[in-house]
Amino acid sequence: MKKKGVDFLLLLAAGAAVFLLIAGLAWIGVIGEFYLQLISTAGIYIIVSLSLNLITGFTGQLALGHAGFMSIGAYTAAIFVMRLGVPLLPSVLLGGAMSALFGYLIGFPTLRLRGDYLAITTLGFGEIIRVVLNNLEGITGGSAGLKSIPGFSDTGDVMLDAIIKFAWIFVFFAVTVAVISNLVRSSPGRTIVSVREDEIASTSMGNDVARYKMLSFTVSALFAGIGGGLYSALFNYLNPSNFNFLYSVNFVVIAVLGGLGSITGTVLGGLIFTFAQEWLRVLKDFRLVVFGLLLILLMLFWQKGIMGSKELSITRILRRILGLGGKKE
Amino acid sequence: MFKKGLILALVLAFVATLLPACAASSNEIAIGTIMPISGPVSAYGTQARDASQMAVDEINAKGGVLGKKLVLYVEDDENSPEKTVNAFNKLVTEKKIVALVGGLTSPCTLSIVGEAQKRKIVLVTPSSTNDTVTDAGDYIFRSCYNDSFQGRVMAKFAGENLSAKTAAIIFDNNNDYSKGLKDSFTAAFTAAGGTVVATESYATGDKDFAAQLTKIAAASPDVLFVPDYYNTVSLIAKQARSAGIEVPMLGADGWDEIANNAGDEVLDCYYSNHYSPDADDAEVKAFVAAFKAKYNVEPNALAALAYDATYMIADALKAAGSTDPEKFKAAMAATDKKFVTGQISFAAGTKHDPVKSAVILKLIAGDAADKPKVTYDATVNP
Amino acid sequence: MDLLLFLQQLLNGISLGSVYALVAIGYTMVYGIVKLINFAHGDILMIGAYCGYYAFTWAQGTASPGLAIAFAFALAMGISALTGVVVEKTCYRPLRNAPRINALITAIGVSIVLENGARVLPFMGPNPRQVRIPEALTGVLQFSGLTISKVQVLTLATSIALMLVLTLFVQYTRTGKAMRAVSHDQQAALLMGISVDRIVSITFAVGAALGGAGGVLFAMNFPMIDPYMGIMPGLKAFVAAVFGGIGSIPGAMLGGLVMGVAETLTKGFISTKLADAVSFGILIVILLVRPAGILGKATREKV
Amino acid sequence: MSERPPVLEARRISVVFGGLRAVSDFDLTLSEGELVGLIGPNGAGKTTVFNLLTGVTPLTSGEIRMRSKHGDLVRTDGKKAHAIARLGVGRTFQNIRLFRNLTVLENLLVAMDHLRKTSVLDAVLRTRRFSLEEEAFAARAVELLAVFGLDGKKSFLARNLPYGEQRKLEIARALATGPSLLLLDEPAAGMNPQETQELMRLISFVRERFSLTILLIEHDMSLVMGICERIAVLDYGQTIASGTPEEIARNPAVIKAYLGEETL
Repeated sequence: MKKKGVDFLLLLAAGAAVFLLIAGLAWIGVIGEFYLQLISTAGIYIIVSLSLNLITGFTGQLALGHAGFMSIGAYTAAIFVMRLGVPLLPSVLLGGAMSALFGYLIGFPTLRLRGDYLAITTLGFGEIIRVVLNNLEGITGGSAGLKSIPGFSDTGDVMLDAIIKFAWIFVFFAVTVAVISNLVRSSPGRTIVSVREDEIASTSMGNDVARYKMLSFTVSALFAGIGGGLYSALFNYLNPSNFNFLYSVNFVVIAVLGGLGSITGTVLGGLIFTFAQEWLRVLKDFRLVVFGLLLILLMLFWQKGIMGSKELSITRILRRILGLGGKKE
Repeated sequence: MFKKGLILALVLAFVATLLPACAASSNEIAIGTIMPISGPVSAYGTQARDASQMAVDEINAKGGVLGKKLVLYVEDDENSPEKTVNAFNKLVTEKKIVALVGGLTSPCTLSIVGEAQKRKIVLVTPSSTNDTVTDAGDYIFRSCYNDSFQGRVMAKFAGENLSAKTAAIIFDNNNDYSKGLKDSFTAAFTAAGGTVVATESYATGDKDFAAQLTKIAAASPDVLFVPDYYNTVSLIAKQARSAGIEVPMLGADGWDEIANNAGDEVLDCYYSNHYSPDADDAEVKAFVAAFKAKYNVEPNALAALAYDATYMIADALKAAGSTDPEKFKAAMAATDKKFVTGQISFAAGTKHDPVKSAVILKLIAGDAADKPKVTYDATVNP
Repeated sequence: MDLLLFLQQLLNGISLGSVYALVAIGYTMVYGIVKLINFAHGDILMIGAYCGYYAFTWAQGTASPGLAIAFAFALAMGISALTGVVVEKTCYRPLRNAPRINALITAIGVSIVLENGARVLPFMGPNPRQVRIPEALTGVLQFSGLTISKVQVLTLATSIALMLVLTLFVQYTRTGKAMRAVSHDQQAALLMGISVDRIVSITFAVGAALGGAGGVLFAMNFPMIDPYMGIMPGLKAFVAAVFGGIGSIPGAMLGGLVMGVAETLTKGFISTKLADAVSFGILIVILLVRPAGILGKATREKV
Repeated sequence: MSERPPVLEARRISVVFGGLRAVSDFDLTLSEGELVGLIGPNGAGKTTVFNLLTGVTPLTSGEIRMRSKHGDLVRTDGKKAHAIARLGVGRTFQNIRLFRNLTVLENLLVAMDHLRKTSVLDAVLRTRRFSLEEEAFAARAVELLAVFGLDGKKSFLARNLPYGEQRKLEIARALATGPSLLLLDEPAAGMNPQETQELMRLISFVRERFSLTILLIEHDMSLVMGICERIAVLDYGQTIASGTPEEIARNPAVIKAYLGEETL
């Protein structure tokens, strides 16, 4: 009991330290505003990729339509903010809830499909959502998109605004990590993993596999939707064509790159993915060719991603640094 | 071990990139351009970028601006609004640009106009014709006319010059450019007493239009309006002729380059454009000759517009006498000069949409078989 | 509903569907044998289309149309097959025993490389190119009020011929039988002395060759080609393959036709704006009713 | 024996796979506390019977009744596998189906999840109720592992256990669901005679300790003869004999089925 309390404080302190470090470096001008924006972008990618990892990495159900859930969250949040004047926080949460509702409705009939068939239905739903958003012109602005969506803050100081953006996204990132890691390291979470490991064995142990898949899928859609809501405030602009199939693939790439079934892996994967795209800009026309080649090489020589299904234990590292001991398992 | 080393290297590289780049040196004025250099519409983006670069080179050769060298920083947006936002951020915060030429398509431009206005960066889009682009504020300009003007022009031309009573439209439902033109054409054509007998749509990237064209053929219109880019138009034109639609097709500036990319199926078709490369006009001739000499291709309308946008920025900087945003913006608004794409000025007290004329081009049989060529047909003034 | 209009749209749909079918076969064959969704297959279509473009350009005025077409198909199928085999050997083979999702992402990587590689290659480039098909093939045929273009006739004839040849090949030749054996049970086939590696290579070659042929037909029907042209037809053909029951060759043919007809009829009589949504909606409904596609066999997991 | 109430009654159950009757009119009654063997040559349909009883494979025809927690017999054919498991039916698999990438302890905890009283929200918020329940589950799981001598390896990944221990872990996992009826599918497969003997002693022990009714599939006849009270013999999906071990050993049909197989 005591050890858990200390771990919790350690994690809280570590999170606060990371946040203060980045925000502080930005404030004194060591980290440029652009890179802070990039880190914020990576934060949203990580939130959505973590949600994908829950259904694909932990539950073993390949989903190829997460851009669809993200767009539902993004449009819902933006519409609540712009048309109904609801404050941002409840709007983002409503976006997540709307996405979760859709996840529930879509998951209900489709989750009994297996493997590639599930993958193709999620892809199909992602495309359908996009087409529908494109045609609900009165609400979504159609193909011209929804522009001038209010951001997180408007203080007049661009750097302060950038730090506030980062703060919002960091808090949601921390909550996502906390919820998903608490979930997977609990009794229901282990059952979710057992579905990935062996569905028939799990059902034979008295577990309602369909219910657990639904749980995982709905929670996954919830966080993808929250990621979308944050996206709308970060980019201030939404366009259905942005949330296409290839956009969904990005999240799969991040999850696989980091390691399916690894939360810390996804965090690393999201950062590397976002920054690699920036670094590769120096290659100009050859950028995407090299990006594709890197992807292939990574998959060939690093099949389990950066972390495999292991986790980087932050508390253990901190305990070691602080000399608190606690190697005991 | 290998993995640990790699992770360490990645972390170091990550930290290294966070460090801010050196700010532009004091004897430079930085401007930026955001264009789709890769992705499906890169054919337009690369020419626009090249034209802007050519303008900057020319200006610098003549002594630069305000005694300083003009430097153009290029970012690729892959035609994605999300990438445009990040690219804009990078140019503003890392390169300290004072003005931007871009973006190319309206969604990309729309995604950054709010920020540009907020940060007081003069933004001149060469090609985003969506009407709402300039709503964002007085720092947003364009060197092209907008969709409602262009749609009106073609509707007027169809009714008056071609005596069309009925028209059909086929447009890209995922593309706001195409949709905007569809709307303004429909409004103007109907207002002038015509009837739109069929309006059909498709999705970006579609190749098969047989279903829609079969319906249009059944409605037998006098003209068919096809507001899209040339690669799609060329496919639609071929299939329209196969479906038995023999009436003239009308288009807009997206048709630029159609002559090099289509055959006899587009003969006797008309489209509106920003300039005619073979116009007997000093500015046009000089521009076309220089561009051909430098890049070995004939410049399209977008190149001309990007070239004009770059000159508009340079001229305004000179007129303002400083890079102070307020003065610079005021000088931009006071632009009144003949450029490659014609006389450009902004009416006082309105959104910064230029007052300029459109040319109507006609496709006629060329020297070789199945190789149409473009001729000037008419000029429509606002 | 106007019957003539309906028949015309049906004809349009069948013509489009036959191209989807040809591409879908490539997906289904590869999936049947190595259980990989080969996302790069759409880009094989693009390669085939470019080969067709070069062949037609070369043959312009110099050869008879028949020769030009034969040359186009030979070149496209040859280069495509070669690409397919090279990709299989270098990218997919090392991953045969890896998690399936790795192979899937590798396929996406291959797709990105092929598309953007084509963009930077000087002789392909980013600009769309117009394909000039032989004079003899332009124009339309009219009979009792229905219009069909000569290219559409050629498309139907070629697709049907290729599908027939493939069916005969798979059913009656030694290699074809070995392919079916490997698809059924790779371990058992290995024990029976079948060289699985060789069969997988041949499967990729045949699948890619058909994709390449589909590319030529695509370029003739829709004569504006660019490096990204394979994405949409690839996705749709993939949907068609799943629709028909992935792994089943007759399923892919049927799936392609159903997709083409469904898409065209939706555009013709329901809504052009929602056409793609309707296609995917039909797919999902079919999968919910028949979870393994129309002609797919439900596999029972051994407990 | 008849004074003991039945815990399971299967009446004329059959299943058809693509025209093949894999199990045909199979009858079985298990009384409380019995240890019954189900034997038969390869492919006789033994595992299929297990799958039918546990709801993994739906029946084509027939009826199955099982004793509920209230003591009455309820129809279970048509119920989902997890619902049947919750009635108190634990099982193991012929081809070991552990959760390979979970630890030994977690394998048991998954089997106890359906007994959970706290909600998912408790888990996410780490409430006190949740922690107490997790600790109680873990303690019970460790207790069970100790019975099988696996408590020292509770943090090992299941896939890293040696084969024999994997088989034991499967039984432990089945017991963790809190069953009254245990179905063991060739628990001794792949073990040497000494390990088999040990396992059989263990099975007898847990049967007493947890007051279980056990149905056991075994290929090795001599072994089944040793511990089962009653044996049913299956061939080509049909019961060809049933009775005490002595009766079965003398039954000509059984001898034929087995010898017939061996001469092939």
